[in-house]
Amino acid sequence: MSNRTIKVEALTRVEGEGGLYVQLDGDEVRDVKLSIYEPPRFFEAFLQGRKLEEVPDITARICGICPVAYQMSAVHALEAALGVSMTPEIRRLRRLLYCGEWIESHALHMHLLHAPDFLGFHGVTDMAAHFPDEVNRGLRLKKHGNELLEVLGGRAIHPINVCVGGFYRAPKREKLTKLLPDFEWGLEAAVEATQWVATLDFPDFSRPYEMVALHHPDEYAMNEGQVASTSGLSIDVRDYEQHFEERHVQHSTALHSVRQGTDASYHVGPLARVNLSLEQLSPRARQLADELDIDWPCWNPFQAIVARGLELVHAYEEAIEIIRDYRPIQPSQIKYTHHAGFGCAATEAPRGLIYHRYEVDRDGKIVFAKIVPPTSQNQQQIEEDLRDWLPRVIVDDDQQTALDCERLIRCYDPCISCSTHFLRLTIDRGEPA
Amino acid sequence: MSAPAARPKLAVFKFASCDGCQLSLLDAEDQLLDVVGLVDIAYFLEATSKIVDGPYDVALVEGSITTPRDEERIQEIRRQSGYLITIGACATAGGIQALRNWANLDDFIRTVYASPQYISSLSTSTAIADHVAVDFELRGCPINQYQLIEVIQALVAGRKPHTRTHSVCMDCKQQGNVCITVATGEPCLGPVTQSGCGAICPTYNRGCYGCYGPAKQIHAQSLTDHLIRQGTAPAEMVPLLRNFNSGAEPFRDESNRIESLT
Amino acid sequence: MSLQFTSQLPEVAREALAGIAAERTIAKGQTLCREGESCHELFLVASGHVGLDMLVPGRGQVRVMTLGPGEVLAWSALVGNQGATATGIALEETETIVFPDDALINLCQTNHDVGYPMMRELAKAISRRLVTSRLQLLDLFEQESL
Amino acid sequence: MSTQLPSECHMFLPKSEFQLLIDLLRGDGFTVVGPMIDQEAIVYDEITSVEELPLGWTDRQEPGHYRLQQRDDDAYFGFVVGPHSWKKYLFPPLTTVASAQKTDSGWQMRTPDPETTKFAFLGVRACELAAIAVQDRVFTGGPYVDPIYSERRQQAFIIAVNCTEAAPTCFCSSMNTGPRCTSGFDLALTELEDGFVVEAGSEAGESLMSRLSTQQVTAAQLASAESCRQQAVDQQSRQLDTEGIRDLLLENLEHSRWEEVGSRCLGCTNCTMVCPTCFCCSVEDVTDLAGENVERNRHWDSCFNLSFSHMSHGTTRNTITQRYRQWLTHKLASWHDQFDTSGCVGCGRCITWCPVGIDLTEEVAAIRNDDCTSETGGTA
Amino acid sequence: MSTVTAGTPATDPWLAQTVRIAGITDEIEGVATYHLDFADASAAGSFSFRPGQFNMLYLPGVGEAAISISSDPLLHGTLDHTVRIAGQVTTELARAGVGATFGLRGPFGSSWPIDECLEGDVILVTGGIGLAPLRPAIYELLNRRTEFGNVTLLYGARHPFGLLYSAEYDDWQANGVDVNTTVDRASPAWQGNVGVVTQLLDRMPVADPERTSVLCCGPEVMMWYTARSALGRGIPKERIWISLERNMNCAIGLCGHCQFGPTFVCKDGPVVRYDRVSQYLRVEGF
Repeated sequence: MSNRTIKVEALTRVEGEGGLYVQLDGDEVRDVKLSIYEPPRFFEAFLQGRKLEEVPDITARICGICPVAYQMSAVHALEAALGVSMTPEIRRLRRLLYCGEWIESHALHMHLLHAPDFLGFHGVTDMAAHFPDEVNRGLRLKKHGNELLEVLGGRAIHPINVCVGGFYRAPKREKLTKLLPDFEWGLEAAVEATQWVATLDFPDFSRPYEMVALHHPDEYAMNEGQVASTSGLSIDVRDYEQHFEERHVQHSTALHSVRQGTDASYHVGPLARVNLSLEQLSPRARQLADELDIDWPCWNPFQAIVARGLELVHAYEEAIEIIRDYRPIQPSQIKYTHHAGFGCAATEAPRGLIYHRYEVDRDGKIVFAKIVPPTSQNQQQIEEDLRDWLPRVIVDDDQQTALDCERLIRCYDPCISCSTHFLRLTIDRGEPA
Repeated sequence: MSAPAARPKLAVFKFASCDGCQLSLLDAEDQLLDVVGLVDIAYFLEATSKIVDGPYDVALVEGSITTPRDEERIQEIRRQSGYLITIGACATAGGIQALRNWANLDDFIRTVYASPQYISSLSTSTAIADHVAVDFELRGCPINQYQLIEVIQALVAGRKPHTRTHSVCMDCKQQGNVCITVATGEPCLGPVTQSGCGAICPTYNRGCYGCYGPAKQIHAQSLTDHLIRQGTAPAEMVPLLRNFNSGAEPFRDESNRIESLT
Repeated sequence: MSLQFTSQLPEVAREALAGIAAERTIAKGQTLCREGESCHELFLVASGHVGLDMLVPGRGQVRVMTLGPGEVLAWSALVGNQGATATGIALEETETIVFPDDALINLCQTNHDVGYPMMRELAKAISRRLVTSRLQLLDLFEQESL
Repeated sequence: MSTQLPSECHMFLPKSEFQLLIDLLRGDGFTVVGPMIDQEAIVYDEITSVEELPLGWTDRQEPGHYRLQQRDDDAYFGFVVGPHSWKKYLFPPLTTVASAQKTDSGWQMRTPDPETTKFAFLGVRACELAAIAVQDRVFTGGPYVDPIYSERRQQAFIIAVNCTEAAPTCFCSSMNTGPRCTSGFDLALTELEDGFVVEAGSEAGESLMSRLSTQQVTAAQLASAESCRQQAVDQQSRQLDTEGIRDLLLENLEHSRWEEVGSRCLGCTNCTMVCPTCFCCSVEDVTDLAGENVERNRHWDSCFNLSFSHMSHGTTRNTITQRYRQWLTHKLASWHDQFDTSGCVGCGRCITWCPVGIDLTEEVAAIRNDDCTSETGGTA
Repeated sequence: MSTVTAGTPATDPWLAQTVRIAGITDEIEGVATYHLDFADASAAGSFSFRPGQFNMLYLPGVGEAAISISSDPLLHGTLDHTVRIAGQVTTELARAGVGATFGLRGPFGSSWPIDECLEGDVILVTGGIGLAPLRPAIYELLNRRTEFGNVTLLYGARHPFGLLYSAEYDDWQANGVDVNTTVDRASPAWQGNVGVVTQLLDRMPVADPERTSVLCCGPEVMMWYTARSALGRGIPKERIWISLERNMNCAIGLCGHCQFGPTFVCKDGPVVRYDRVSQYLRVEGF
């Protein structure tokens, strides 16, 4: 059994479709490829010539799981291009919308997509029979996120209320305050959920990551902040492309983000955020972080599920606070005039930092668009993790080995649908390179 | 009224898409466990790593056909599936990525990719029904989870799913909304767009952008002619009709017609 | 007796026609005309029923219509004899009024006071037959049988 | 029409005392519904204060066009009619008419609990009073009474307001429904600069009027009210010739105009949704996933929908042209056979709110101008 | 019909009563007769109908279908509906077995004008499933046989095995209804008439057309041509009655679906006098 190839034809419990192959020579890892066979959809290309007002609606369609992340990055980048600044009220409402997406996405991933790995299930369908309370809690929390998205965004998937300049219509106060009883319950349930995931059986696997996330001195960064890293980087988002590049790497069919001028991978996502902004977590989440048996900063990717839990608590706590203080805002949309310009923005999608850059012409049409989603940034990191991880999990049973690899991949909650528009790939499913 | 005893074997397949439509099933939080109890989920990568080989009684197909490989894959899925339902605008009309149908694919590839030779893609993005026979189409970008549940319920009960085909306007007015086009002049595709979304855009003070595709029997030209007479530039009408359902025939033809006028 | 066909004819025409007509009782099962063969008489059914059958290879004789009182058959005798288009069989003892073709054609050609009304009534009868055939074609109860 | 009513029937309500009207109604347990500005239009919604009324606003209406505009005075009711009508309260867009539960002994059928909300409508125009009267006939005048409409209607208190202006889309004079409010109200107001001339139309109205801080009306106020009302008459420019209209339409069912308007009509249902008399609806079942708890929900429907005339073996009205013809001939012609009245009250909503500005008065005129029965006397 | 007021199950027009399938008779392919009992015995006692009327059969969760009553109005113990599988409700009904319960609202609509046929001849012309709404009329004519002149049934079907209630023809014939059948498509064994049903009307003797009534039920085209034939035989237009079919949703004239010009088919019909609707019958899509 010296030379063998382990293939995962289709990664499951991730968003979008991808596969994995691993080539081994004895116990030595020869090749690891996270292969993504999502077909390209050319978003940056067909955005050219569209009105900038359409961008939040169109980019939302890159990903049905985290459309808000695309909308938020797009509107901020376009507002930067137009020189529009937001009122504090609109800014808070946007954070509230993002809280909805974090709650929905984190609850989904923690309970339905990732927990089955630790508990030995295929998915929610079989897990529900043994952990009905946990599954039902996950579903309820997820629903809260969706309800918030519906009130504020019109619908949970591809919300329609986000626009350049703010919102098409500010929600009525009663519609938001109606959510409060559920959210108060949800906050407690989120705390319980986090305590629960913290007790899962984590492999002892820490990695010397450079973790990258937005950081803001006054708040837990979502829509704004410096791009910071655990290695001491702290730059304005306008300088993002001077520090990070998308690169074609020999062994992969996919484009990987690496630190500019090096081959170094980096890690984005909830673990990066918590590590960089632990002190900005909401009081309840901050306290919980201390109570858990985890030393922060944490370098174990499997414990990203706990970081998600903390962010879930944070999102609930912040949402409740914003809703309590909410008064309908007027105007809900800041007026602007079209002029030529360019702007960029980064926000924190549930899966990590997402970067958009646009150039617009004087008629408000898109001249150039660049979108870097979180999963592309994590891709090289995932492959490097797997190289390290594989020697520990290689067993004779290929299926078991593959399963263990998948578990690691799922720590990143990869969103492959998002990644595709930038991937260069040839479809070569199942044939080892 | 007894439903057929056996639980239909359900598979969920994905082509070029954003995953949002299959997420709609997971978004049916209150009914999810009941729904999965009604069917035997045999293939649903987003939700479970359990994979059961075909044939399948029911296939839900998300996404459009954009690669040579997917052209073949959908044929195989058709062979494996008893009842094939397409879900969402990508699967029913080619999706937003069907904008390539009006462009030069090579230009598109070069815009996005530094090494175009690696890209294997068709010059068009087309609906599933352009390739294989489809038994039922569920519209929307994204689909409505309640309609999806109705479809599953109907299949379990062995009846034809019931989704309504009237215009967005009827839902809009029943919610007490004021017609945005009449009251503000903003173009709205509501009169020619199929119901299903709950008229959310007009409810949130903006014109409908047609994400449920054309309603049955529409006179798109009457609407566009009127909007153009009222001051909307033809150049603005084209992208309005050409977004998430640009490949749906009435929208496609009307956008082509207006484009030829400009 | 009052038959739909003759009741519309003027008295003069009826009398003239009576001069060339004969009553004939057709026994059950007897053939009045045969598909493809020349027929030299026009029949008007007075009572009883006549089946019109057509030969369909593989299916045999197929009954396409049943005629009853007031209906004519074998009109090819009057409009030019190309051979009967169906076989007419008496389904029971059937009373008919029979017109020999040469006498009938001669009468109609020489006496337009008879010929025109006669042809008009024949046209009406053919029109009725056409309508019923169309209704048959429409297959109105098709959706009712699964 | 301009007959002077005896002045003792009328009182004068100063605007300073106007709020009391709402307070009294609310005190009597009514949910007061009135006009207010929302979504760039004057709509009907619950109000608690006169402050919420569209003070100083008016509407500008044309076929397919509506805009709010500031007035140069402080009139509360200085507008015509908006996209909403009172039918949404009496004949709600969505209601449960029955329910069914599966039990061990089979299906149990239930009726919904009676409606307990009592509505007071503030600002009902003459054409809207007529529309309510039309729907009264539809829902309560035949062999079957709709319990939902009937309950809501019996509890409703109606405060009419006389129009003092007309929109270019109004044609109530043609339909003999306005602009003067003559019956069907509990109270009727005519707005003057500093108050309202109030008239009671029922005992309930009289009783409420007696509790208002009203003053004796002066002859000058009465004259002024009359001239305001006359202004609405004089301003009305649109007309619908109703002479023989039933036969005109029903005898011209194959008129080429139907195809012409059918090609413009979007089939979008907007005209039927805004129409204050359109009553088409559908009942559909909504069930839980197990199918054991079922609600029969009635929602507004429209003859413009393809599915509306659907039968198991086919659809009766298969084209938009046929559906437009159905709507117009029903509204203006066969309604007379069915309910002994026209279905149209001349409010003009279907003209204003048609997204492509189709105008029924123009369609009728086109058919009348080219009445095919008058030329050929029938079809071949 | 007297005004019905809201409140009790018996008077709320929206409220269905629960019925139970007491028996099912398979008639022809795709058609079965459901014999129904009321779950509430008092409802059974107060239920009566006139021939030609229909009920709304309500399958909770599926919907309602208007189905004419096909049993003898005098036999209060039985309530029969002959149902053809066509839409969702009837498909679902076909899956229900004896003992299943569902809902029923009715009876609704107008009835055959039996009393207007007194002493004259009656011709019933029908096709296919159209015999079901006429069967109660046949029963009533038989029950009161002496009050009428000749009673003739002219019945057409697509093919011989599409003839409904064929087991009863002998009985009807023996009791004074002249039963004449015809089929559009003959089978080899078929000895009867071939051709459309209007042909039977064209050639049957009509002794006293002025006092002859025609009751017709079938596809609209068939009824139109039947009326043409009847008029051709001298039968007055006021004596021709047809039964219309439209999309009936509420059955009480409140929903608008079933309109046919001025007629609400659910409450002014389904049985209507021909001359009152004839001008609209051949208007496409009306």
